[in-house]
Amino acid sequence: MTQIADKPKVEELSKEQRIELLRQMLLIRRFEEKAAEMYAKRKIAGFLHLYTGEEAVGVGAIAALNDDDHILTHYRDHGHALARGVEPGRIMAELFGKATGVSLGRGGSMHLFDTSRSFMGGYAIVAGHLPLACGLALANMRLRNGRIVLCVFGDGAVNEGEFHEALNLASVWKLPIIFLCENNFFGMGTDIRYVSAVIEVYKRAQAYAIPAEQIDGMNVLEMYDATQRAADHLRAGYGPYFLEAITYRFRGHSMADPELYRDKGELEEWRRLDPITQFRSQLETQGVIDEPAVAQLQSEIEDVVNEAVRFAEESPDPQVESLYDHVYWQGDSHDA
Amino acid sequence: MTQIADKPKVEELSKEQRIELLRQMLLIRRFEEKAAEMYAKRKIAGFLHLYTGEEAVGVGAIAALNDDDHILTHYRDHGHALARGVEPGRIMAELFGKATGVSLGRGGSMHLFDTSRSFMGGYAIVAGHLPLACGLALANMRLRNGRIVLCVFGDGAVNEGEFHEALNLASVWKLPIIFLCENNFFGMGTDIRYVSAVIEVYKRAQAYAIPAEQIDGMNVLEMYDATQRAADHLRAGYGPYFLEAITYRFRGHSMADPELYRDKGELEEWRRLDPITQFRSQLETQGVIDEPAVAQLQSEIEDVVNEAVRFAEESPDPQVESLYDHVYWQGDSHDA
Amino acid sequence: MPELTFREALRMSLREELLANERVFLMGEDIGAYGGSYAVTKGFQKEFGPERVIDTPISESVIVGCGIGAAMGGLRPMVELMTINFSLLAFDQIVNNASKLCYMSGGQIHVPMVIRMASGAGSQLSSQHSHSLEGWYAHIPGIKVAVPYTPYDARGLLKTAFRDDNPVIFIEHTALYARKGEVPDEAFDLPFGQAEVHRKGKDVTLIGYSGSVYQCVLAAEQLAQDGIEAEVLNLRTLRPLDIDTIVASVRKTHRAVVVEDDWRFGGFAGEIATLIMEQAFDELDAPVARVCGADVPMPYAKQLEQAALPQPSDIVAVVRGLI
Amino acid sequence: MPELTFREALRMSLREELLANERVFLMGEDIGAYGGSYAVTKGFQKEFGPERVIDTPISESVIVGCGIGAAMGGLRPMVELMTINFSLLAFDQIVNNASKLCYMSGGQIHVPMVIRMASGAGSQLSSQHSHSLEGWYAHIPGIKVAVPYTPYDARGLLKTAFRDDNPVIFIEHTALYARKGEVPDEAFDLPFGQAEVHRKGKDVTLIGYSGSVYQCVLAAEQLAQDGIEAEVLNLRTLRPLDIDTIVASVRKTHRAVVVEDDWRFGGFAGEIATLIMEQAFDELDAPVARVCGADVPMPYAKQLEQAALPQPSDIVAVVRGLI
Ligand SMILES: Cc1ncc(C[n+]2csc(CCOP(=O)(O)OP(=O)(O)O)c2C)c(N)n1
Ligand SMILES: Cc1ncc(C[n+]2csc(CCOP(=O)(O)OP(=O)(O)O)c2C)c(N)n1
Ligand SMILES: [Mg+2]
Ligand SMILES: [Mg+2]
Repeated sequence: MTQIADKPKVEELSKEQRIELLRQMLLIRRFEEKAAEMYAKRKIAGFLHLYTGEEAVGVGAIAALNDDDHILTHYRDHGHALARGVEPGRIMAELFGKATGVSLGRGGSMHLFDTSRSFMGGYAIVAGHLPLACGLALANMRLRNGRIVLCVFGDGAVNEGEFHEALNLASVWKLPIIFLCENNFFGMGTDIRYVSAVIEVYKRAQAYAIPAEQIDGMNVLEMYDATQRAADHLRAGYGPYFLEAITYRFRGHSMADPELYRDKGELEEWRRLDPITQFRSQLETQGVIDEPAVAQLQSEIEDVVNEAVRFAEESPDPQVESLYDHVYWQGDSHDA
Repeated sequence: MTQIADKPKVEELSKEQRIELLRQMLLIRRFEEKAAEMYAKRKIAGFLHLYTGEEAVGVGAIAALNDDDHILTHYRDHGHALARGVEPGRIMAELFGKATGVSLGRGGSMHLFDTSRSFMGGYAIVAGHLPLACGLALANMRLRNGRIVLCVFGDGAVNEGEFHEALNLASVWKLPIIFLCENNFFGMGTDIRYVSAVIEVYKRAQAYAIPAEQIDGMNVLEMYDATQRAADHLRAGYGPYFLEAITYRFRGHSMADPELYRDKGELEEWRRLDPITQFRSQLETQGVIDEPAVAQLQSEIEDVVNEAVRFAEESPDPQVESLYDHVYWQGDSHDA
Repeated sequence: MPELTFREALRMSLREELLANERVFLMGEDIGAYGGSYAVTKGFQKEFGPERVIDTPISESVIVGCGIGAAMGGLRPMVELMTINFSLLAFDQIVNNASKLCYMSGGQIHVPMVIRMASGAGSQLSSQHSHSLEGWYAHIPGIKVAVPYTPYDARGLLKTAFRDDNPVIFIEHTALYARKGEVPDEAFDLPFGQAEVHRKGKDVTLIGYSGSVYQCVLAAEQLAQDGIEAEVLNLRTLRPLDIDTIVASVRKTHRAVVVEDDWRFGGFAGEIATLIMEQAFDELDAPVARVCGADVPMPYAKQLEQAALPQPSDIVAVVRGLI
Repeated sequence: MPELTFREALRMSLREELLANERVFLMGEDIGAYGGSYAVTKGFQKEFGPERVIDTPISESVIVGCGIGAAMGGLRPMVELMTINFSLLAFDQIVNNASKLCYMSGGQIHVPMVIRMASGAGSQLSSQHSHSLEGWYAHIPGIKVAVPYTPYDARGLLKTAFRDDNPVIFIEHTALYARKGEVPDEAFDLPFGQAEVHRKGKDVTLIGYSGSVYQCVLAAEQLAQDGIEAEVLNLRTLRPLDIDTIVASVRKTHRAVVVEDDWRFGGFAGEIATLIMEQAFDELDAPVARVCGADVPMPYAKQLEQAALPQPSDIVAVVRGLI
């Protein structure tokens, strides 16, 4: 995938770069539709949490980072992995539990890892990865490698003790972390209003003296812009930054979700704000892209996704003999 | 001990009531000096955390409550127990590890319990009792018994995840809890400035939409007044209230503390603000009490403390046969 | 007797408790509007209202701690921790408060609460969501641990848990929720500390609890085909543990296999094996064997996960080795 | 060889690592200005600066999680958790992240970190401050657990912990810090998974680790007076566990007693006893015995606490029963 070079200001994004943002969102949308299909066919098992509706958040944020900046996210991680450029085939293979998966079939949907792309993983214990972000940022600071950390989590994670401990530590030690909260108003089936004392999540950052903003998570360019602002703040050595992206998930929490807790009306409201349709028509009205070009993009994506499925299908299962591999580290030591 | 009746406004506190506040502070001071003496004599073992210098906080706060309001506190709990009227003899016996101790010698200094006085215990896991306060308050709400909860902890507890989880829950459920933070600027040997993103602790309550104030913890009447304000807020059904009492401990963290981390100068500064001398001279200038009366008070206290030691000394050790008693509940069930 | 699923049996007992005792309330993540991640409390919030069936923030430590406090304050909370995996975040509250308050207060305080949690692996949820750590809870003095296998167990043990005045960890293996079995309509208590002889036999004793009893049953059926009569024990509770029933069976069979989903090394199966050795050493014709989960974080891939879990075939092979 | 205390031996190894590898850093509560609650890191912050020896907030979960992340990011953190009691608040980070990252990332990530914690009871700290839970850590695949007894062990095992590329839980029994023993000045590694035959004997094998080795030694001395020669094993690490040395000793003595401070029921002693049964059943003249802590929250009163802890006299009595 073409990486966006030297991160221009949002208003200076080239035609190609803006089209690339659209392409990434379309890829994520299509990839997950296919994954859902494969889940129905029992090719994929376990939990499968789709990012559908929230694509602009991850795509906009990650596009504003350098390729070697670290990313840590939650179990709803397909979108972030694809936006970072992790190979679709190896992600699909992971969902299929194949030996060729990014995590060798050991992790599954919730635990995508690709350290070669500084994609440091999807985590399934709510807020459990926030402390890890502190450590990665501390290491980057000490090693003076200029890398920053993007740590993505949901509105439900905000009430966990680890959220509190991590934000306090990050602030005290001025750790270069962007805390990105994907506020889709629900933690599983629980409405944020019933469980959060302060529902404007970004305001919680005040308690840690961390600068914070609320952004329209359905707008990919706003996400890009805000994330760049945050990244500049970090790179200038001012410590962490907090972003609350307002978004909505168009599907259930996971494939198992009966969705008894929210009314379809609300869902329809949000569907009108679909980040892909919004951005697409924006680009069309700006004459950046037209009908046929979009069709072209979509057919390319169709090929990528089908190729990913084929690769996953044809890949070998992990060998049962490998069960005990990687319980302990087998590689080289990283110090010295 | 004479309980302060029907909690008048601070300016309406009678002569006797103000003298009682002084008496309680003097008792705590003397009781702990004696405990330190007994510790040196190895009559007391384990950890012993003295409240010396902070007496006004517990005495003022607890005097403003009703006798059946619940109190939960940390391991630095002698002062709170004495202020609540727990028998000095049974506290000393607990420190001695005797069968007549308030916790039958099983708890020691850090775990004083006297449920007959709604003194629900001292806890030794930092912030570990804050969640319990939520539950007690929830029970009080459901049982509509009008009782509120005072939950006391230190500035160091503020960075624990449980602090965050408890304050959020208390706010969302409007639980009648006074969160009283005894800010003595140090968690063991660690200066709050090095570990807390926001050192004005009361400001952290904003993140949970809990009203909060900072009070002079060396001034017993201010403590009384603020706590009464908080209690009124709770009893009116408005939910939790947060108090930050600025105070200082005149002794080490525990008897073991080498105190390498703070300079004596700072300590001397604070000693000038000794809550007992302050209040005493205030009462003297107001003519509420005079030299001989204070001497009288002190000799009475001397007797109480000596009697406590005698009781502890002469009390029997717990029987080794009782080792397995109370691992599981032996009493009646409280429902039905 | 009517046939009910394990889930329905739990629901029946929970409803009865909610109806019978207004001091009983349920709290946990997604137990209300969502209906419970395993649908055990589905519809309860509508029926009993949000004060009796409370949705909580995702804050495991305060959920459990709040339950403890509520129990101290005179209520009888039932806390659902969704799964045992998340209970690790509430571990300090369980170990340092729930289990110790009665003792360290010199018997002044008691904590009558039930903590329910789903446990077990087998549906490819990967390593962070596939723990079977009930053995850890069984290690804690002051705690009781119930591990129902049948719907009948689920109904009776849950009732007993609500009668108990101590903190009870109530384990529900996710593979069991949909399994059916006979359950009487009328309420009944199943005493803690009494194992069930689930299947009679004379040649070997297979000891399981919660989900692993099923592996024992399947193995026993296979063994029966070669004329080996295995006795299958369903422990029902780990703490208190009914060692007498175990030893009585071993005196008869002289051979025992303990089956457990949890990691083998340092797991609870070792406690059972050791107790048998301590109390029936001379009765043993062979060392007590263990068939347990592999000592690896649970992998996602189906073949790997199945290889990591105790299988009936593993039990059969081990039994053959003993006889 | 010079005599050093256990504490001094730890300090020597820690200083060497800080000097030798700039990627090594220490973090924990009160390890800097205060000097460490057990004075192990006293003076280090002055010597190495606040970037190498970092005081943290009282936030166990993020302390450990931050250590894990720092290890992922290329550093080699040594996290001090003050005591094992507080490690329960970081339990999720250890179980769900530290131990699993290598596996669930398919071998992409490793977590080279040392987590030090004081453990054990005996100084009347009451129930919340008197745990000996190293057996729980030993149960977790992906983790290693070092349990030094002598100052020599402390020095050598800590060096090895810093050589290891996996998370190592390093247990320091508080009763040992002031004990002295011979320790070479020059650096050396003590391999994990190799127990020490601390005292030779032929009549019975006494198996201990960390503080409990001392109880075994005292018991062995008493037994020697009645002509019973006890062999004392010092395990040094629980995971990996050197079962070969244990079995070799039992083949010689035909009797074994496992001694552990932790609660007996469901404790690690059961694992050792079971492994001996599994691997040396026919060598045993008597069931493997356990002398462990009483199954109670630790009481404060001295007599009660001593009654709750394994005593040499208990070991002696048990051995007499075996012979
Ligand atoms: C510690 C913990 N508690 C509970 C769960 C179960 N759980 C999985 S996702 C989820 C909701 C999280 O909501 P949010 O953080 O808003 O993320 P979203 O799914 O909305 O993207 C819950 C409760 C978990 N995985 N980890
Ligand atoms: C969870 C936990 N971590 C660490 C400790 C060790 N410890 C005991 S007291 C203390 C300092 C607490 O300071 P603060 O809350 O300010 O109370 P203070 O002693 O100043 O009154 C620490 C770190 C503990 N008891 N519990
Ligand atoms: Mg959400
Ligand atoms: Mg303090």
